[in-house]
Amino acid sequence: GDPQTDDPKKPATKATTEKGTDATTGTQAGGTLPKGEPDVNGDGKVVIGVMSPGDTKDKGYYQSFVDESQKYADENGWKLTIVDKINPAAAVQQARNLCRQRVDMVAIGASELKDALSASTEPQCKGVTWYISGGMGVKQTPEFTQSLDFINESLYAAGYAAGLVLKDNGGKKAGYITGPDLDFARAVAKAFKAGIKAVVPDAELVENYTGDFNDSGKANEAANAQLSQGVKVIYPYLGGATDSVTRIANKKGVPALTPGTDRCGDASGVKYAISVVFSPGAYFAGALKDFKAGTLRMGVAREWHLGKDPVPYVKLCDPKGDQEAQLKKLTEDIGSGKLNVDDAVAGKQ
Amino acid sequence: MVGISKHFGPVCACGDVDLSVAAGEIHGLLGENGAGKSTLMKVLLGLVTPDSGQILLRGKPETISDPLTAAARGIAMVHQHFSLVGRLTVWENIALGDRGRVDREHIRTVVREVGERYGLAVDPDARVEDLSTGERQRVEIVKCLRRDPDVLVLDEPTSVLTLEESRDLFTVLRRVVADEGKAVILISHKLDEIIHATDKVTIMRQGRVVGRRITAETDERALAREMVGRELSKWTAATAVGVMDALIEPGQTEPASGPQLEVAEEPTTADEPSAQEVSTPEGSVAADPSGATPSAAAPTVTEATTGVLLRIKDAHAISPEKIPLLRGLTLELRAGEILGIAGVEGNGQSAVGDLFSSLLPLTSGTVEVDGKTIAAGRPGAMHAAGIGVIPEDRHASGCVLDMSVAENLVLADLGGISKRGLLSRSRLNERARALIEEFEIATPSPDTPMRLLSGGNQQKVVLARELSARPRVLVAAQPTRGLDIGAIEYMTLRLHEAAKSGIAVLLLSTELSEILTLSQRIAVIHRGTIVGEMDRADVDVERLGMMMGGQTA
Amino acid sequence: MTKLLEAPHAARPAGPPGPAAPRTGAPITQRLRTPGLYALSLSLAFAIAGLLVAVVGKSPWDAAVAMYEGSLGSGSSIGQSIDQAAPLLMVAIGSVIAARAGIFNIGQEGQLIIGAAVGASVGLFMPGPGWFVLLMILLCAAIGGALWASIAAILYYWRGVDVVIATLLLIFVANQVVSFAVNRPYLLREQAVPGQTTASQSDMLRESVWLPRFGEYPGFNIGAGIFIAALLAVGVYFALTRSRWGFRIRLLGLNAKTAHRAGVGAVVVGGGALLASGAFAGLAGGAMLTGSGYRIQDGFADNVGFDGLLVALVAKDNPVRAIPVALFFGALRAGGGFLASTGIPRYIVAVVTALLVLAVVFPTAFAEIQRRRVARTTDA
Amino acid sequence: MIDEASVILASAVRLTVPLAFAACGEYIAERAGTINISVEAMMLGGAFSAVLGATITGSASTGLIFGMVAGLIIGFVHAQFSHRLGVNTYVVGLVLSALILGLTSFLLDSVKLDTNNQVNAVNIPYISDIPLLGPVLFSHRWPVYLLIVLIPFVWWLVQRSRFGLELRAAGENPQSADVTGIDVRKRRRQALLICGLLSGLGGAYLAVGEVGMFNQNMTAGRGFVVIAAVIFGGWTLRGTIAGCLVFGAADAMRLALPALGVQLNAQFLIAAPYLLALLAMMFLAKTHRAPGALGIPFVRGTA
Ligand SMILES: Nc1ncnc2c1ncn2[C@@H]1O[C@H](COP(=O)(O)OP(=O)(O)OP(=O)(O)O)[C@@H](O)[C@H]1O
Ligand SMILES: Nc1ncnc2c1ncn2[C@@H]1O[C@H](COP(=O)(O)OP(=O)(O)OP(=O)(O)O)[C@@H](O)[C@H]1O
Ligand SMILES: [Mg+2]
Ligand SMILES: [Mg+2]
Repeated sequence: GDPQTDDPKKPATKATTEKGTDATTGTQAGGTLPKGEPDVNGDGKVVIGVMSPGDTKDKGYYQSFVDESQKYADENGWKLTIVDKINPAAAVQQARNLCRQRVDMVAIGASELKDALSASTEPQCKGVTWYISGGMGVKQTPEFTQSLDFINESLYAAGYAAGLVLKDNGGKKAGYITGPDLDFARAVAKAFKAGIKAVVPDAELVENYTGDFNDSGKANEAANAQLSQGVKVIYPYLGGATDSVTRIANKKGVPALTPGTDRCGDASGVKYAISVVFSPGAYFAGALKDFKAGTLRMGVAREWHLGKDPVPYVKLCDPKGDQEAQLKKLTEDIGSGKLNVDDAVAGKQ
Repeated sequence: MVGISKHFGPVCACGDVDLSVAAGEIHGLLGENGAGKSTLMKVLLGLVTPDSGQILLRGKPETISDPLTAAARGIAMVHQHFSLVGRLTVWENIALGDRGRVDREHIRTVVREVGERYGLAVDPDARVEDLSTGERQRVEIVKCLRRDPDVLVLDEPTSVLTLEESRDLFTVLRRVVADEGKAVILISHKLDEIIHATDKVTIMRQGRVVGRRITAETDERALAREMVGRELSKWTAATAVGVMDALIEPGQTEPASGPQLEVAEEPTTADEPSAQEVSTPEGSVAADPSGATPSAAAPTVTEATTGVLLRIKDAHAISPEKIPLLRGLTLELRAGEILGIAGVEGNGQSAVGDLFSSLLPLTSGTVEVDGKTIAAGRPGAMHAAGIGVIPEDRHASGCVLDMSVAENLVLADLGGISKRGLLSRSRLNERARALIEEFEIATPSPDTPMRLLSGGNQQKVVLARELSARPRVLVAAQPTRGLDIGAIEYMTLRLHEAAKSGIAVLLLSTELSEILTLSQRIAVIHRGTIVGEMDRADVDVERLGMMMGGQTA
Repeated sequence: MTKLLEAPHAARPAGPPGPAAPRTGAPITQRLRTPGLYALSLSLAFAIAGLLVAVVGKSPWDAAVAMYEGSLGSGSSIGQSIDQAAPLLMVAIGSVIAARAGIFNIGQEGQLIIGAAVGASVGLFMPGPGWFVLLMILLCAAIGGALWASIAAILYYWRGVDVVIATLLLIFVANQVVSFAVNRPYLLREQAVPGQTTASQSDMLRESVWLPRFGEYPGFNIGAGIFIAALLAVGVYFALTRSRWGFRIRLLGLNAKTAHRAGVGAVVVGGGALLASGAFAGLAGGAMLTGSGYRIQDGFADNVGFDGLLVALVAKDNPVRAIPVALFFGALRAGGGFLASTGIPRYIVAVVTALLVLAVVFPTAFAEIQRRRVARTTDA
Repeated sequence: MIDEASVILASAVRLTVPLAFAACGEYIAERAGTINISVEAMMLGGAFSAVLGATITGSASTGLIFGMVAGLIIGFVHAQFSHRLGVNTYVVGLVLSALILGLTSFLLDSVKLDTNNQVNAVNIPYISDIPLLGPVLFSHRWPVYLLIVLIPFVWWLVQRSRFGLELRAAGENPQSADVTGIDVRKRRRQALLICGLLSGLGGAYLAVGEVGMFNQNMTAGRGFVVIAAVIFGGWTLRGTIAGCLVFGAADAMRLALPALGVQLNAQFLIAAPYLLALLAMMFLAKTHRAPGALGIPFVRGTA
């Protein structure tokens, strides 16, 4: 019983999609409402199993997922079981294990682990609510809910902010450092670059793929090379190596962007100039709120749009002049649909 | 050394051995293979801890726990198997046994000095792997002498040397003893060496001292008798202990009619070609004036001698390290004859053995059996062509110590004992039992691991396997090395029988006496090629020795 | 080449006949010593693991219970352990074949992932009835593994490049080869939903080519992989001990020169053994592909290659003995996954496994050392 | 142009240094006859312990010592298992790699480590200002200069000292070495200890030298690159260090090239060191001979 057993090459049939504007609303059409949320299995306690493919202490993407849910769970006296660094090949089994721990919800932190959803129809996972931080071709089925954000929106805006910074410091080059050379990482770069070019049309983006999110030694060298080549804004789109790259950038006075979280007021000793928040934790928090209220529906995808929803957003930590206003305008244009980001990224403007 | 005992499991290598050596003498230590000579010396060097006994140096008891202590006490040894590291240079090898800082300049000077003093010139900066065997031994000796030892032990130093090199060595030893008052212990089981080179001799047998003699007051026969423990037929003694003179001047001390092989049960051995030849050399020569066809005296062989069965033509081969092993070796072998290939170790005999074991491919030249060319080096090709081999080192390539005796008996011929790819246990055992009986192999059962058999019985297993495959050619490389007298006799007998039954036998040996005892024709190998050939009857040891040393006199 | 553990014949003192040590009549204390050592070293391993769990503030007892729950505690756990054991056993069988031939293949991890990648291509692109395609997936996975191992074989027999080093380095190359393939849309990469990006993985195989599963789902249920693996283990055991091929492999492994004389070519028989071990690793990859993940991605091998090698080691190169050992390792892996789902960092499992392997090899090695020492002194 | 070259070269030096420390160790281990595949474990353990040490003591330099000790301990365990108990050395290496990866990842989750604690950079006065050479060679964190002393020392140790002589004898021809009175297994154990020490230092340098923090599996396969470097260098120290430089420079190049406007295939580049080592072995196998007894366990009396 797998949800994706029909021809996998066929594009997903569009699931019921909620075009919500308010993250806190609990009233929505479509989907099914599991009985008894949040304690769906009725054992008197609420247990949430969180699955993450990456290190949940990466100070970035994966950590935000856990941090938000931890906060929420602590507030409500729920129990959180975190399983991180899961090999995608072991995702289903891990999900089954969680079901056997009698969790009320299985929350999947990233779409790499989407195969885990196939356990949702299995008897031992009966009644469990499922949540996945979506994207990357997760096909909607009635068994789970997903949150969707759109790389192009947040990364285009991130690029735009970076462009503003570039314009200010007179630079013509931006740097982007990430780990493995993945389709996803390339898409990020493309949107980021388009955003920069919207402000500084003749700017260049230097893309580095070190091969490993955590190999800070190599990421540092990539940063050194970029900085020496006159890169004036740098985007460490990394896991464990993020901070060490930013530290190097700090030393050269080159502004850096965050991969997913708001670290404008960060006290950890590294300074970010732009927070790009597309944090899966924020989307998850929305879902948890609904879950607590008993209104989280399965079978629907909740979309998160820049400019429409509180997250994602892009924030300049130390805005100068009219930078903030410009960024705000862009955000609004994207939110209102005035600017079609997908076309902008594809160069169809 | 007083009351030294050492057991290896059930084997008593040394039992209550006393040995005393005085300064200024060359002391021979004589004994058969496995008599315990090396073990005794290893005790002296601290390489083997004795079960009991004491070592006294200048009357004082000493505990020698390792070679470094031994060196500090003035004892040094040239090992039977070299202890050099090939990829290190000469000076590094010489520094290896020392302690303390490595002083290259000092060692190099010392090497030169020692070399000059004793006439042992070696280049201290040469890599040992590039040196010849003789040079390597020089390095070993320099390595010992540079520490100015009081006692120098040499374990069978001449087995790898040419006659001339041996003589040079003994000259050096004389100088060491005479000029510097050192003591030298010379281990050997070659009687003539002992007679020529030593002042005193201690004879060991089966781990015990059986005699002490002043060399000048004894002779080879007496020594041989003591060493072997019984009165031997001359020929057996000669094979076993290497008295060449006896083989060259036959009939003086031994009644010509005496049986050659004491254990020979079959009367046919009396007609054996080599015996015939040696005991009546004139007759042999007379019967075969051409000299080209050997052993015409043996009637059983004559018909078989007509056709050449095995032929090697202009064979060239190199080692994996690109060192030439064979350089244009040409050889012919007829059915029913025994051809002995004499030569000093390191001159290509092992290569010939390897060639017939399919272990060595040729760079040029051919090997033919019955006119058919065989792909040298291809696994099992030689075996398939009907060439049986008793390899030089049976542990390395003759048998598999961790397989059972039965399995060792069928290694190459699985066909007869298997059906559709599956082995049949019952057939395997049946076959093994038959061979064990036929070849009188002493083993508790066919399932006994080969490892547990004695050396002689291991060799019998190899022989049984090779002969049971009904080969047309049998190559025997050092077939009696490391065997006791009984086994040697058995082996000799079997080889003769094999030749008589029409098998062409090629004997490879570094022991001239073995060659002289067994062969009907003798070829000399030097630096990978045959430098001369002669009929057994025409043998002149001087000439043979010179040929082995490379002179084509 | 070296054998697993150390070559048993090399362990005995050399020199001609005579058993090295008196085996009979060993005092009872000595015979009890090895089991005692096992108990001691295993409990030490568990104690260290427990300590580590306590360090992170979790209860070692709960962890132990979770390990039990996840591996043996219920029908489905047992099934899970058995499923995990199947590819381990396949890898181990291959390792045994190579080791018996005197070859140490250490690159199963790479051969496995290459096998799986080949299998995935077949499964995704070959038309035909499910059972047939499944067979072809397994077959081609084995061939893929063998081909990958053949690189090391060629390097060894042609240029003398050490097998251990070559197979080791080829693991890293294999990982990149597969990474390349699953990142290229024209090769194995997943078909993208328009407007969305994809992970570095292949599409999922269609259900008709999955390995059949037996049993009732939430309870005890297992995939067909273990049956294939166990059958192969028994078959290889008989082939090694009873067939001419096995005899030749053994001969080659024990004495290559004698083998050569007897017509056993190192290239054919030894190279064949290396290829066979690659094939078994590849087959393990195919079984993992069709048995659980149904698609291939970066990190697919998940240490199964290395763990399988260790199974062979602990089973002392005996394919039948490898069955229980593989089940034990499978239980560890299954229990470990379950343990992780209780929130204890999953790395503890890797630590426990490693400690257990050391605990298992220690007593035999130690006994061997003792035996040798005793042999030296009693000889004396 | 000069600037670019000097940036790439300086980066190459930084990427080479951790490899070079460990490679000196691996070189010694292999010359003594052990193919030590637990270098990765030694480096990773060294990296973790260094950061742990730096966190505890507050001094990154003390962290280096912690790293070396960790490497030493791993080397000790390896040596005891493979050259005393006689367990197959590859198996020990594999197990140790798994153990240390697991242990460091596990402990990382439960210990709070400093995330910004680096040893000091030392710009050697005057000469660090020389164009090109200055920034490439004389503007690094201080352990880099340690390497400049270490390499000749290792060379001397192996090629000229008594210990090295005995070590090489143990790796080339253990039987002869044994007869000469050298304790072969002991020398091999000692070589593994040194290897552990130096590999631990290499990992420690990576962590508290270059990066200033520890991430899970941060050595990311460098240990295997080190093994490749020794092979690539044909078991000579020169060649080994050259191998490290080649691999370090190749990495520096590939990381710098995008900034210069060139993009190469990532997977191929990551596989490159391993492919290079394989090619080196293939083509240089005849001239570059491995130590005679490399990878062969020593058992007395088996000649
Ligand atoms: N390490 C050992 N283990 C077991 N048995 C041994 C060992 N070393 C020697 N022996 C046995 O002890 C006996 C004496 O051996 P030793 O080497 O001293 O003889 P040898 O007189 O030097 O013979 P050769 O002339 O062949 O060199 C032999 O039977 C031999 O097999
Ligand atoms: N770090 C160094 N410092 C000084 N000289 C060196 C160094 N490395 C190599 N050499 C020189 O190179 C020569 C060869 O050294 P290397 O370490 O490469 O030898 P090797 O090839 O490993 O040794 P072997 O010849 O025993 O195999 C030495 O004699 C020395 O002159
Ligand atoms: Mg509940
Ligand atoms: Mg001897």
